[in-house]
Formats: sequence, C-alpha cells, structure tokens
Amino acid sequence: MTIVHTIQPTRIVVAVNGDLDLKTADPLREALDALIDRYRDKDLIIDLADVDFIDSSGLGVILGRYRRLAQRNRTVSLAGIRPSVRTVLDLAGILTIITVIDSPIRKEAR
Amino acid sequence: MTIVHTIQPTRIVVAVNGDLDLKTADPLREALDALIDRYRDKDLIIDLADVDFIDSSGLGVILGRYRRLAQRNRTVSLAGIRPSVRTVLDLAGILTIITVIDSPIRKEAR
Amino acid sequence: MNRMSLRFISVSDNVGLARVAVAALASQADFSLQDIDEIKVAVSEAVSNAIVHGYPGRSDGEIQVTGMLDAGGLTVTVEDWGVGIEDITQARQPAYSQDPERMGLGFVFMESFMHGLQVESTPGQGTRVEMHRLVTISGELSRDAQ
Amino acid sequence: MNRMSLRFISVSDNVGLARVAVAALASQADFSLQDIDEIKVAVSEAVSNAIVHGYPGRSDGEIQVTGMLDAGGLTVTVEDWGVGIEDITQARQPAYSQDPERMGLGFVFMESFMHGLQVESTPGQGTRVEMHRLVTISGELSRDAQ
Ligand SMILES: Nc1ncnc2c1ncn2[C@@H]1O[C@H](COP(=O)(O)OP(=O)(O)O)[C@@H](O)[C@H]1O
Ligand SMILES: Nc1ncnc2c1ncn2[C@@H]1O[C@H](COP(=O)(O)OP(=O)(O)O)[C@@H](O)[C@H]1O
Repeated sequence: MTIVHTIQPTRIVVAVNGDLDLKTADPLREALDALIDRYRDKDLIIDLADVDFIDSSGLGVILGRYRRLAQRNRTVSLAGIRPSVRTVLDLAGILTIITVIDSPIRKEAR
Repeated sequence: MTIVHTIQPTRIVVAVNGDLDLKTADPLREALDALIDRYRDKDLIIDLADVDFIDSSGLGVILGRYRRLAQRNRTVSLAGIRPSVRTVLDLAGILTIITVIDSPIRKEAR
Repeated sequence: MNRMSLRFISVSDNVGLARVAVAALASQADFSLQDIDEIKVAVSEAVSNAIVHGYPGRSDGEIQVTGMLDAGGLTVTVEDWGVGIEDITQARQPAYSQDPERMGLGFVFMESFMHGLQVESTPGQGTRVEMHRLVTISGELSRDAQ
Repeated sequence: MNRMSLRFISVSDNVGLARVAVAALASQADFSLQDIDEIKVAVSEAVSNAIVHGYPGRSDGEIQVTGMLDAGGLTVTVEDWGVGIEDITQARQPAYSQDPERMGLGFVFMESFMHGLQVESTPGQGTRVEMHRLVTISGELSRDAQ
C-alpha cells in the first residue's frame, strides 16, 4: 500500500494504492489520523481509484475516520470506487452514510 | 491462454495471451501445428505482447515449431517480447537462432 | 477436480497470500471475475479472524487453508488451533465483535459472499470455518481457448 | 520471518498456483519485480518436474511447496513422493532430459535464477529440491509506504 496526500483549501485528498485489509489497516489508520489531526479544519477525501480489494478490516478504518470527523462536523467522502470495492461497501451499507464522488478526483482537485 | 491468428500473404501471425507453461504447452503446440500444416507455404510469427510468463515448457513449444519449420525452409519469428519473457529466452539462447521483430506486429501487419 | 492446502503462520502479511492462492485455484473453474472478487473477501475475513481472534498477540500460530474444486463448485476451509469461540451463535450476529476496533462484519461477509458457511469451534482448541461457493454458469460454457 | 507450505495434486493447473503463492510470499521481502519474475520461473520448473517426471501419467500425486523468508532471503522447497531420480548428476546436466519433448533446461533455469540449488532424491521414494534466493537491496531500503 502507498498513500499520497494533497492539501487543498478545504480538504485533504488521500490517494491510496493497494489492498485494504488486515495488513494495511494499521498503517492506513495512522496515516489518516495524522493528517486529520494536523489539518484541523479540513474535510477528508479518500481516493480509492487504485484500490482493488477491501474487506471488513479496511472498511473499519474508513468508518472509524468517518465517526471521528463527524464528531467535529467534518466529512469523509470516497472517490474512484471500483466495482470490486463497491460490492463490499454496498453490502456494509457504507454508501448510505458516506458521500461518494463519482467524477475523477484528480481533475476535480484543480 | 487464448490464441488469435491472422493469415497474411506470406505468414501466419499468432497472438498469444496468457502464461506459457506446462498447462498451456499442449494446447499451444496443437494450435500452432494445425496452422503450420494447414498453410503449408507460410512462415510463422508468434506475438508474445500479451505473454507475461514463460518457462522451459513454453520454450520447448517454440523451439519445437522452429525445428519443424526449419526442416521445410520456413521460419519462426517472435514479436512483442516483454522484459520478463526476454530474460528467459536470453538464458536459453533462443534469441540467437530465432528472429525477433521489435516493431509492434499489429501495425506492421497492415 | 483439484485441491490444495496452504499452511502459514498468524501474521497479517499472509491474508493476501491466502487470498491469492484461493483465487488462483478458483480461476481454474468457471467463476466470473466478480465471483472471484467475492470469494477473496470471504477468505480474507476468515483468515483475518484466525489471526486476530484465534491467536491474539501471537505471530507463530498455525493456520491452514484448503480449497477443493469439484463439479459442485469451490469449498474453502480455514482452520486455526487458537483460542476458539465460546458462543458461535452470538459471534455470528451482524455487528457483534469482541474487539471495539472491528466492525463485526466478518461472518456477515462470509455468509453473503458464499453459498453456505459452517463454523465449528472448541474453546481452547481452535476454530474451523467451511464455506462453499457454487459455480453458476452464465452464457458461454468456456471462457477461453485453452 | 514468514513461512508457508502449500500442498496440491499433480495436475498442470497447479503450476500457476504454486508460482502465484511463492510470488505473494516473495513480495513481502525486498525483491524487485524482476527478482520475483525469476523466482517464479524457478518454482515453475521444479513443480513442473514433480508433475511430469515425479508422477508420470498420474494426477493424484502429492506435491508440497514451502517458502521461508528470513533476513537471508527466500528459501523454496519443492517435494514429491514420486519415482525419484536414478542419477542426479546426469539429470542436472544442461540439455539432459528423459523426455524427447522437453528441453532439459529445468535444472539450468533453477540454478541460473536462484542462488543455490540442492537436489535430493531416492528412486522409488521421491525428490526434494531446495532453492535459495538472496535479497540484494539496491537503492532505497523500502519500496513503499507500508
Ligand atoms: N478464528 C476465530 N477464533 C476465535 N474467535 C473468533 C474467530 N473468528 C471469529 N471469532 C469471534 O467472532 C467474533 C465475530 O467475528 P466477525 O463477524 O468476523 O467480526 P470481527 O472480526 O469484526 O470481530 C469476533 O469478534 C471473535 O470474538
Ligand atoms: N521431480 C522429479 N522426479 C523424477 N525425475 C526428475 C524430477 N525432476 C527432474 N527429473 C529428471 O531430471 C531430468 C532433467 O530435468 P530438467 O533439467 O528439469 O529437464 P526436463 O524437465 O526438460 O526434462 C528429467 O528429464 C528427469 O529425468
């Protein structure tokens, strides 16, 4: 897994590359929490365009960040969701509580 | 593995997709021999652009076709060789006896 | 018509290894790519559970994954010789987890993505999960020229 | 620091399975993509030999592949309980093959792509091949952000 982040005026965009599972849950959680704590007024966008696989360990990280930010009136959105990832997010009901950005995030980021 | 062939005035172009190993050696050998026997005056070009993996079982099929055709003054050439495949062909010394076509075969085929 | 058995230790690196091995076996049958994605999730959940819950704090626990392909489809088992589960019915409830950091969706995903899930466990001795996935042939009989 | 063991039957489908599993293990260490491609060739040769030569005409022979990662690199063993090899020295000669359809390059590839190859075999009892690959760190220490 690799993580690349971009800081924009109102949001933190984090592009993740790799599988989101038990192995990568801890490093991903730590990286996201560090960004959330550092940029205290920004929303979080997680770009999953290069994520092929996610399971409940990976989902847990996303949902955990959603909860942390919601307490402070900040939001989490997901972008670039692939079909294999969408199936899992759907089943977990995550798409009903977290906003999904359908347009390519890298263009929108300009 | 999938095999797609195109018949041109002087040659048979066979595009292979998949791994060339023990599993695919027999079906590949049969497919190539059927084409060789059917088009009795044409040379053979094997396009490996979609082959990521080859081992000695796969090499054996190529070298065997080279020998069969050489007996009848026909040639075998290889196109689209990827780095992972080149390493193996190099080590086996196959590139010293079989011609390699470096330009993309699909364009050249026009 | 084919079978494999994979053993490894309880470190999180091996979740991916197990997924990839079962996916390679499954790809020998007439599963679609989406079928295989779903099978990978189920395997990932069962193996993660064996690591996290079966062997808490241990990286030397043995885990065995088997896969069997036959005309009826794919059968996967994931077995550990760890702490076991006291109350299986409770453990299988959606959103139940002993670990506040986790979602309690592992068994839900295994059930949703597979066609049949059995869990056997003895506290102090270990846990064995068996999952089945049917091949549903849609459209053409064979996907490639092999 | 990690190990796995994979068992399967002597059908040619499983050559790819073994490659993929060992590659997944190797990718946990600091091997380059080219290193992993080369390891895959060596594994493919050893497993193909177990199937073709160890169990001629049989699809129910057991084959075991193990992989071990430690600071020294990757050690892979491939074992079968098949016919065995009468003369190992002869068998390891380049271009030597008992099968006219084959190239006799299997052992050559294993030797070339790995750093150390040992072959043990007892006629009638089986064959065990052990291969080692060193990690050669070039450039940066870690390739990703994990
Ligand atoms: N292999 C196992 N060994 C011991 N306990 C287990 C095992 N698998 C599951 N459990 C128990 O069942 C509970 C529910 O599992 P699951 O639905 O996968 O959710 P989660 O992994 O998110 O906790 C776990 O919290 C744990 O208590
Ligand atoms: N696992 C094995 N069991 C029995 N014989 C083997 C085994 N591996 C190799 N051999 C013998 O060694 C010979 C050389 O093997 P190799 O160099 O891989 O070439 P090839 O597979 O092309 O014959 C084989 O032809 C076979 O006689």
